[in-house]
Amino acid sequence: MIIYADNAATTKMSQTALDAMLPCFTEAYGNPSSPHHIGQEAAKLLIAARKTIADLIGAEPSEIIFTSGGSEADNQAIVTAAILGAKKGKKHIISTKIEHHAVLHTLKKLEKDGYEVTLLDVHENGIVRLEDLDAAIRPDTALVTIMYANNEIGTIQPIAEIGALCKEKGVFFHTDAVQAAGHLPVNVKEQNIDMLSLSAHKFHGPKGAGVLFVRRGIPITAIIEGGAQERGKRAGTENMPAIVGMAAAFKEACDNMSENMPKVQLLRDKLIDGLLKLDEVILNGDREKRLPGNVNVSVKGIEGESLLMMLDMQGICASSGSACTSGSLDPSHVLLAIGLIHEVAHGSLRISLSEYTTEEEVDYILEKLPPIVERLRNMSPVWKKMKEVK
Amino acid sequence: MIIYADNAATTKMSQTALDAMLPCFTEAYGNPSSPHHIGQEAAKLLIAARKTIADLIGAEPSEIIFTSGGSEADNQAIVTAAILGAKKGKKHIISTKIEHHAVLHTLKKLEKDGYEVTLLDVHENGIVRLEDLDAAIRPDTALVTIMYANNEIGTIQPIAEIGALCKEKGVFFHTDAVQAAGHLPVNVKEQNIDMLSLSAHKFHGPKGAGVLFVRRGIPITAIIEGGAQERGKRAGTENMPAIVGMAAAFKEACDNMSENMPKVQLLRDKLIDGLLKLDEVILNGDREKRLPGNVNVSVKGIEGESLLMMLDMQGICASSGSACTSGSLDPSHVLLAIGLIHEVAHGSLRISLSEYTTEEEVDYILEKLPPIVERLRNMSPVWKKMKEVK
Amino acid sequence: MLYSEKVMDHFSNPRNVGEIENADGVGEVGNAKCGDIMKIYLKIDDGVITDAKFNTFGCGAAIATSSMATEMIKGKTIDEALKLTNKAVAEALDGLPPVKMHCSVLAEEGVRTAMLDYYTKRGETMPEEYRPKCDGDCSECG
Amino acid sequence: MLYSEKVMDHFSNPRNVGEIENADGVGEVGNAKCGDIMKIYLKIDDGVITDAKFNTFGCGAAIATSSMATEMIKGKTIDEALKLTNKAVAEALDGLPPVKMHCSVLAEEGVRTAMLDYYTKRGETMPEEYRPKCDGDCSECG
Ligand SMILES: Cc1ncc(COP(=O)(O)O)c(C=O)c1O
Ligand SMILES: Cc1ncc(COP(=O)(O)O)c(C=O)c1O
Repeated sequence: MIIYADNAATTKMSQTALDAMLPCFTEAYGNPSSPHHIGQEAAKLLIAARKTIADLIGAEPSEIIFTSGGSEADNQAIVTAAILGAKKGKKHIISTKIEHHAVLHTLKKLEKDGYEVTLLDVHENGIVRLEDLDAAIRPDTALVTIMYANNEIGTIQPIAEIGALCKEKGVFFHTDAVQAAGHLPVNVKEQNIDMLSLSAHKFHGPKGAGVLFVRRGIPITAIIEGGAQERGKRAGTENMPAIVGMAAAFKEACDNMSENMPKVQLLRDKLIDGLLKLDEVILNGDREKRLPGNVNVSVKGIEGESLLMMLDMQGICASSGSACTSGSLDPSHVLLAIGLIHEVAHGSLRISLSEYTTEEEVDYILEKLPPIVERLRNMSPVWKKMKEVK
Repeated sequence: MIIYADNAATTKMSQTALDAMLPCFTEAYGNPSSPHHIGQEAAKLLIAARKTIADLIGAEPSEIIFTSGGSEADNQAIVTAAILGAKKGKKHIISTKIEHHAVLHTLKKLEKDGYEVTLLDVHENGIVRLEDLDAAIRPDTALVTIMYANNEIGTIQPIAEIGALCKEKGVFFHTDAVQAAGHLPVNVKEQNIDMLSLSAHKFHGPKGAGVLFVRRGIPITAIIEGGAQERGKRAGTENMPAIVGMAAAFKEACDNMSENMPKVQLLRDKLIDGLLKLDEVILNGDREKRLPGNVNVSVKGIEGESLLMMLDMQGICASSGSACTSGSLDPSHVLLAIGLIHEVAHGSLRISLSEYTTEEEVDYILEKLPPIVERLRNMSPVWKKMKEVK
Repeated sequence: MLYSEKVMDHFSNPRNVGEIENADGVGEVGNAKCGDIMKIYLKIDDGVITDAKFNTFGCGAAIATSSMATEMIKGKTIDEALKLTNKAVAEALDGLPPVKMHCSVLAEEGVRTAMLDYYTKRGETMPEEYRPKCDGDCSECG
Repeated sequence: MLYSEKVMDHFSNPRNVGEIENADGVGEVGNAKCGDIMKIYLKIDDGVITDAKFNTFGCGAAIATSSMATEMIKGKTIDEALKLTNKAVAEALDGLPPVKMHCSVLAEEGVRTAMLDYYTKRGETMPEEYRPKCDGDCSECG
């Protein structure tokens, strides 16, 4: 049995999305900038994809910029706000300690350029304190960027409240909705979001396509210069197949959200309940305000990678911390930010489900995991010390 | 009959490339950063694609960075050299007047940041004068960026000579090989190229993937920050299907280059000869040092878009100037740089062939074009004035 | 670009292409630098435009708007024809892409310039408000 | 990551897991902060390592290198065992990914630390060149 339970890292393409993409390779393969009919066929698909996505998040088509993915969208949103802010002498940016590296590293670059960055602490469950945000906003604050839902621990932030606060204070609000889009409702108007990033491959769309929503009237800075694509705000021949596939996948995900997500959540809760029955296993993140598919636990006394490898040998694909940070030696900054000690952070296990996950698969995980944990603990000096102390 | 003759704008996917991509959607859909076997399957494909491409241009796999396309690669190459140069007090960059906007607009941005840019003139055939380049290089020159082959007029630059000169002078040399890759031989060692950009969709690969080659030892600046993908030099989940498709398409193109390109060139020459038989039609670019698939003529007395539209109604998809600049009112900067007056530049027609083009198609174009030209000239006050004057 | 069907129809079968010998009014607008030149010929009898023809060097929209504008003024009185606006031409074509709206301005200006020629030839003065404003620099209406 | 088959074998079927009661030498290296701790137990008779066991908290490479290192020193004389290098362990595993090379260093240091314990228990001094150098800060060998 092969169980793909790493949907926060990336998802399997939906058949609907793939079917939508294929004609872009073989028939409507034109460049949408070309005036002839093969190009214009592509242009029509591009317009339709833009409208589909705009409609699904409560935006206008002209507010949608297609990017190569979530990272690019995050980079561009932050650079846009930073440059706008600087023009008005505002060089302070607020974010949180649990953002994705696409946000954190962009902020670090800006710090080198003389911007000041405040990274808010979060509660133990990973939720930002609104009063902290309120206190942090200054007259020279150019941007608040806070993710909609966290990629590691699944915690969902009070986005509408944050949006309302930012609006009240007259500060731009960007949210990295890469993990939320397609899984949680997004409405940029109701939630007072000025800029938003999403990435297709997190909701069964293709890799290589993302969206940056920017509210009309905010002058956008291009980070890739060249042709006049995307109204001059993002140069490069449009990745038509991926854009069309993204729109199809996003529509499918949003249309079926109210039906699918409660089901995913039930599986998630069954899995969490089962895991918490094990000795010295703790849940990371909030029990309720949590992405429907996210399970993240720390299994004390063992290290995550070895746990993953043993799970993998049983056909279970999961993750320990963010997929993007694997290969690094440091434990996840998110787990440290919610107060875990290094040792416990190293023992984290993220199992991320999707609408493709079955109950049988959850049962299989719950069956295979305990003996693996036992085996690893049996060879762990850390576990032995823990048990001696107790 | 539908004839796609706009291959400089984008190409139809090769079946080989598509076949290589498909498993990335449905089976090896993992994130190559994920340590489990589905992720590692993707990681293996990524390693293989990198090696394939490196081998084909005479580079090392570690010198290859995957980007979202040619524009991003151009931007990153230039920014990298600019930042490196600035560290050594070198803020002068040399390029040409006929570069793609991905280069020109990036240079314009740098000018605003205090860099000095010299844009070399070109001969009437579009070729750079080596002595001009030699004279332009200064002690504070940080970069020479000259395209391998032009996207509009197809002119091929003496890249190896330019590379040798830059090496001798100790200046970094970047070439935008977007139009050349897959059509002309590339060897970064022999041609002394320090940085090179290419884009998959110009050689029957997928849209949304490109390569930036950077010689080992040159510290690269990321323009998209975030995860540790591409050794931290280009963040964002890798666009696996497109990368794998690009490698397959590039291998196919390079492996068959010596067989295909002479055939394409024969068709090109037949088409050029046929077009030049028409009254007041001139060839733009060099007759010999020209991309195998590129035909670019100016049909005096008529305007390009209307010509394109009439051709399109006959099923012939061509272009007038760069696809990227359509929608703008100005005639192509390339045509102006080779000395055309506006009026003649507006009447340019680019017909770009590929290995998929047949002789039958060329014959069809030669049959359909003359009556269209006549019809448009018959309603053109410009043409009438021209004829009166004569 | 995405032209409407009407534009495509007027582009592929342009009405009124040609010249009028001894026309009562001739107007040429635009310039080759910008890629659009329209030359409009009018035949005017008893204050009514009995014929209109054009020659155009330009893009699809330029040809279609020339065709539509000449169609729209044929059979109209001078007063009616003077009131032809670029918007009306664009609307009659079911709209134009934003980057092509200047072509409809060119058509309006072409008609007015031909009218100016008519007034001038007759030694009359054209009503101020309908005089052509285009100075041939198309970047203004782009 | 792409571990070799040898690494996968030693990870999934680690040799010599466990503890040795009244071991002649015990060494613990690494720290939980870095995510790797190895504890090596040695039984030494007449200058020959007759048994070696380990307990490891760590990644796949940490477990595999522990397993391989203990395998490699079993049956060896003290002198031979002291000469075990991290490179030899990594090579015996058909290589390790660059980011995991520090695990092989940990294994080498683990053996040497257990040896140091053996020397110390016997009131002897360990040859200077083989003394463990690891200060537990794994960022050094990362
Ligand atoms: C010479 C040249 N450079 C750069 C580009 C940009 O490539 P892409 O559209 O793939 O970003 C193109 C094509 O549009 C090109 O022809
Ligand atoms: C919260 C979050 N933001 C941004 C990204 C970056 O998206 P992408 O990898 O598509 O660039 C990811 C995923 O890796 C993510 O989970």
